[in-house]
Amino acid sequence: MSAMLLKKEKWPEFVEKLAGKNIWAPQAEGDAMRFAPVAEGEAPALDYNNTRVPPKGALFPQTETMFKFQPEGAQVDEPQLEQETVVLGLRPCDARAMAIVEKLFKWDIDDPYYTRRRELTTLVGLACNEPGMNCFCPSVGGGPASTEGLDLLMADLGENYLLEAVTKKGEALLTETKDLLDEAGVDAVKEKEKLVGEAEQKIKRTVDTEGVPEGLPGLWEDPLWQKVSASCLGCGTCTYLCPTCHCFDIQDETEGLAARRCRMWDSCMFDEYTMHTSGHNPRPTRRERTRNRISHKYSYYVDKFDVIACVGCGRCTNLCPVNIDIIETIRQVKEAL
Amino acid sequence: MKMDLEQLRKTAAEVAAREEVKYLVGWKQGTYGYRVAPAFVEDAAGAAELIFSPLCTANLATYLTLAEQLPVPRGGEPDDRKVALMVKGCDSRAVTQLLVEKGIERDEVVVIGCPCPGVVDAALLAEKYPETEEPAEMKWDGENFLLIRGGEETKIARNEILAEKCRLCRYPNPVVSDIMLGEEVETWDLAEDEGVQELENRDVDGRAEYWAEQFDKCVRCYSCRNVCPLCYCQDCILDRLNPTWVNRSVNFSENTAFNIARAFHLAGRCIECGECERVCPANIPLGKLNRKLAREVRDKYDFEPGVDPDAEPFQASFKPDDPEDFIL
Amino acid sequence: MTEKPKVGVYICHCGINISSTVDVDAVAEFAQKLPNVKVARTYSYMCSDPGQVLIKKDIEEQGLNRIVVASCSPRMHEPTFRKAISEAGVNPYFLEMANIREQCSWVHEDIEEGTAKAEKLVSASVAKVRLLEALETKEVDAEPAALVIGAGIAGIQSALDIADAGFKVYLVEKTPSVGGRMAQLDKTFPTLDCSACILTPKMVDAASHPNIELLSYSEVEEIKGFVGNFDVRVRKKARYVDFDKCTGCGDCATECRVKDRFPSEFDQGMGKRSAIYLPFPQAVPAKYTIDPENCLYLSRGKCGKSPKCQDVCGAGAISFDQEDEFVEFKVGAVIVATGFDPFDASRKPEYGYDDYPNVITGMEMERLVSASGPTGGKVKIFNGEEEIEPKEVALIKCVGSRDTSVGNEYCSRVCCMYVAKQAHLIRDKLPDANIRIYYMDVRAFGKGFEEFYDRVRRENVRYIRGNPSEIFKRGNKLVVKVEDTLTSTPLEDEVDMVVLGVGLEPRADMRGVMDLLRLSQSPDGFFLEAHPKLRPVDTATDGVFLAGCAQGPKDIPDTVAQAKGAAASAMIPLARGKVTINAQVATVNEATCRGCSFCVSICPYTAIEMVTVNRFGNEVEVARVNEALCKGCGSCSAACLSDSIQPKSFRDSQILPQIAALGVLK
Amino acid sequence: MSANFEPNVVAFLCNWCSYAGADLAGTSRVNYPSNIQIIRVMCSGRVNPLYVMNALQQGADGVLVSGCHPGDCHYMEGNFYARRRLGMLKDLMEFVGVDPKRFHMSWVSASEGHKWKEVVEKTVEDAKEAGPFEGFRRRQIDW
Repeated sequence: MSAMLLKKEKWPEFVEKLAGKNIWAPQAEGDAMRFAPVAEGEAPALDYNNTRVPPKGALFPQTETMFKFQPEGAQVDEPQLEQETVVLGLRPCDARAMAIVEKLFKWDIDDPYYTRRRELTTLVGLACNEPGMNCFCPSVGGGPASTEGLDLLMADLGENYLLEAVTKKGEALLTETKDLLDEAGVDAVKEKEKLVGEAEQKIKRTVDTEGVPEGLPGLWEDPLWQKVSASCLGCGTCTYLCPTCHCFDIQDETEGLAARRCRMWDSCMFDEYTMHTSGHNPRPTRRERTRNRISHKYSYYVDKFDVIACVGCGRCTNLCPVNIDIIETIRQVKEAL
Repeated sequence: MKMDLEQLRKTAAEVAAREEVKYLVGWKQGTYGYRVAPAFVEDAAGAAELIFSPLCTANLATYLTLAEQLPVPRGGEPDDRKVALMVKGCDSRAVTQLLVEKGIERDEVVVIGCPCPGVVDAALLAEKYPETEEPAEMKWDGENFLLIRGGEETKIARNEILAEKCRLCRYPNPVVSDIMLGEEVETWDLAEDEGVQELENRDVDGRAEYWAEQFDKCVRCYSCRNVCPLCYCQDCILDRLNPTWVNRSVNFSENTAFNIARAFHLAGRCIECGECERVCPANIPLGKLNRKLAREVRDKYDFEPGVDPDAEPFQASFKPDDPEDFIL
Repeated sequence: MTEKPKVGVYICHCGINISSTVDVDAVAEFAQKLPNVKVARTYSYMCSDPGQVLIKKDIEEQGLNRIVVASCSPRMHEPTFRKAISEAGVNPYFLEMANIREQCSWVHEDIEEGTAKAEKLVSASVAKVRLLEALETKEVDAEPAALVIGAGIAGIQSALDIADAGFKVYLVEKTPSVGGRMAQLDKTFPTLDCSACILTPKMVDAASHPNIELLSYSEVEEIKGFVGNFDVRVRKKARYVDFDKCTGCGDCATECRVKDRFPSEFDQGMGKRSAIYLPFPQAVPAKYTIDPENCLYLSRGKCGKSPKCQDVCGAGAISFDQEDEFVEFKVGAVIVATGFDPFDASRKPEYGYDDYPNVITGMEMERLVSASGPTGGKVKIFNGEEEIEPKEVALIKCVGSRDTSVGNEYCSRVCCMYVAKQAHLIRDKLPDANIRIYYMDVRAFGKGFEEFYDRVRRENVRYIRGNPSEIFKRGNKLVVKVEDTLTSTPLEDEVDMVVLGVGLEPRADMRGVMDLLRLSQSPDGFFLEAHPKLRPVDTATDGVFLAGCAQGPKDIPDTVAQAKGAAASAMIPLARGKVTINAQVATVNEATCRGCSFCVSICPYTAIEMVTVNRFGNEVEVARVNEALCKGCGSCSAACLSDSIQPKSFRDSQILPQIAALGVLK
Repeated sequence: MSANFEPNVVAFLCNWCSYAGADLAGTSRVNYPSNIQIIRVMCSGRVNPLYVMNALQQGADGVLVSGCHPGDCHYMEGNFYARRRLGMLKDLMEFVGVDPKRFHMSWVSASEGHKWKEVVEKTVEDAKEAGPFEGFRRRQIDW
């Protein structure tokens, strides 16, 4: 793994070098940061904590056109994905989430949309020096400088960014931009490790997941679900903003006589998520839905892919309008075990 | 204003213990930082955790209609016990409006009124006094708010962090209640609705540009709808596929349609509790839409929702002399 | 039920009415490609028999189950095509019409534009027709009785015809007596029958007919319900005279302390009456009425030592503590025969009606020449010094008619002839007088009218073509300032007396009836008929009909003819005993209804009520529609936040695709 | 805006007054712009205000709702409800930046064929001035 240094003042040039590619980076919209395509000639600022909306849309768009069609024997048109994309500045937790989600999209059959996008995308992460108040990535197998899921990791060393390639794609990106880069010495890497260590120290909140994946199914009828879900509004904030939530719905939409089939994010917290045509809903209340959300992340996914589908980014807890706190919920689960 | 917590908890304990009461919904300290969480109190003991503070922004009236109505097992009886609810002035208007719309019946609810000197805008507070994981307390202290955390007290001028809805509040005292806690507060001088006025002063393209940016951010999580005490259709038309009013796909067109439809459905119904804007993860200033309509309803139609339980619903009534200067 | 839609599209040439502006073949070709369209054809006259056969044949042979007809307005031929397709076994409500004539070919000139628009309209109709639902027509019993509002000649005639056919009639008259305007007239043109002589027997018949319940001095307060089932509430105003005891002797009026003090309505204020009065000698019913505003006892609480009428009434009929009474009944049909108001001549101040006593209106002239009138039929005027027989008489036509300055663009239809008639009557009484008629046109279009006009002219009545600009006083004389437009001569004719041939206007109090029955006005202000040619006695409200001058100015024979027509129409539901109720009613999805009852507040027909239903063991309130009362307006639906109440055939799920079809073909 | 731009206007007309008025315009052979497409509803009160939004979303450049004059509603009050609801919608649409020229409401009676023509001309002219509606028009399928 090669490590390079990029002087901060060269950051705009670095971004410029990538011209021709679709660049995704955090964009400020008031205090609501989100990942979005960067306009040409703009260098994204990287001094942010984390975006409200995770970057998962770069690989798994909120709405994706699968194909277009016209009724009654007209043509069907499948969009071809060709555009190379670089996602800049995603946090290690979000990158880890992509690695976790990829397990599903590449499970028994490859999901062509996700796979193709991942092929075309280079993920450039940014290590966290200042974790947020509800961050708990170390508790769930991550860390402020985790490289899992990334092609390249950047770290903010004050004057410089340290760039470490994780994959060949990352290497390629370094090659592409080598004119702007300097070889990084051992000191730089040590400096990064020091910062990461400090960052880990700053993470105050923790979750103890021991026994949780095995224990959760046994809590099916536990009163804790009623308690946790009583105040739930049934909105999609926690799931839409969760980097590992990947549920989607497929619908046909019409525009006059033309139509398209598209898939779009769905949320298991919505009542119609499990609604049957008959009107029967096997998850009739927020209690079952909340139970499912937690169980899916902390038990079912572990069962299937051997990893907790929560990366400890803290978004659901930060943004839940009624303070449903996943850290607290897991604590209650532990207690009930 | 002095909030007597003891009195609050004592009253709540008494109400929650009543046989006719299923549970009482109030506020409790949240799990971290400035958070306050809704509390569902089923017995007297549970009342000990209740609070009422400048951080109690949430309008709990939404829980009157949020609970799913489950099938009653054969031979069983539906649980028709009352729900007790703690309300601020604005929240109480939601209760009144629900009475108008028959969303609830008066005898299904026990309303505990909490006269409210105004709550804080937690986001603004966090911006000026960064939030930490440590749970913080807050109190009213005359013209100030008192922030208490880590044993330290910080005085913050009221106007610095007062929520926008409170700056414009005309009903700090509950308009409906069974039990009133504490003394009525005096109403205060109203601020101008600068957010709305600033937009009104733009030309139509300027407004289009502004809202395009806002609606583009919408992730369609439906938290604005779900938190709204007056959005309580079991089957929202914006979820429906036949007919499709709004496609489920997330893009500027559908997001705009969604937001227009949501705001319009609240025309003459919105009681300006500001919850939609507070919960929006994309920080869309939804309150401006609602307040604009609420003001038009007030100014042009001389109507105010949620103040008179016997009022005719705005959209289901008319006056022969309603304005028609826009009609050709 | 969920058979796949197979749509047939039929595009009408309407001779060249459509095809001259719309390329109908191009539209057919276009329609053929629309989703679910199986057949698209054109034909010269789709509404003709062969046109209908064409559709029916396709239905049978091609298994069509939805039909779009692109032709004229659905207001014209929707029933025709509904009938046609139902004869071929397709539910009549599986029809959608694209209006490519009234709203396309007739209003656009460019064939490209016309064709493009016709295509859009067809496309929208196809989009909708695929989503329509089969509806069933239902029937409910009709009450075999009718309400007639107004007992002038129109109301009396309608009532008599319906009653003679064996149905109960409630005849409601606002004033104390039946008879209306016709009773005030002296002779009738052109035959010169005595108005009273021909009317009075009918008045008596109406009052004594076993099937007619006459409610005089009464007003309709409320009408609810729908054709076949109207619930009526009538206020019987207090006469302060016991109806059953009063013998009509008239002693009370003679003894009244304020005897002959008040202008008689019947005599157009030219005669006087007492506070207790019979409107006119032949009044029916012949029962006295106390005018509470002028009666000393009723207005001031005191009339001498005791009211004289009470003292003299041998029958003991005076009853000062009488109160208004209400009667309620049910009818199947309603006839509105509320008549007209004569034009108020004060609105033409240049004619000096308010200033000069010898300027009178035609209605006043009727009373003046009537043998039963205030002067016993003598035409006399007071010239400031003495009562004389006028030597110079002027009659002016079109006062308040055909005159945009007073807002009346229409011709009142009767003035030409009544002015001629009055000239004749004046000639009769004043053989030596100079009689001039100022006119714009003479419209003598009716049976015997032209002949009568000729006769009057031969009686030395001068017709001067000109519209007088002013009437003013010069000495004892009135001067009519006018230009004779045939000779272009300005004239200042000095006369003794001027008769203003006032026109007919909608009644000032018609708003009340409009609101009761949800009727509209036509531009002239009279009640609007359902169709000016084909449904002249019907209104837009089913089961409500128009007779007489309420619908527009007309003479007595026309009034009687229309009254008989209205009676015949009103009797249809009565005779059938059943009425078909609108199938396109609102319906509630009880599963999604949230019970807010907005719809209940909105419905003007009280057709929606809240009911408690059991939803999986929970009792919930939902809205429910009474289909017999619902008119299908859909106002409820637009306010339903959960879209749970929807008018059939106009559901959101049917309209939104129409919008889409119109938008996309931009 | 291009002078040649021909707007697409969708109109919702009540069956009894405005639709009949438009029919009368036809019977009287009154000529007016062909850009207007009529959707017939029974009463202006039927017009869900969200139709206006939907029409713009689905490709209209202008929308018109027309009903009976106040007091003339065939269903007595439908147009009063329409007036209130659509008045509110108009305020909202303007506030979110939809050009007020894109939405009109009118009273046209069954006898006002000429007024109908004027209303159409005004509506089309205004929509023309406002230009093609790009705002939140639905356009995810571009073919």
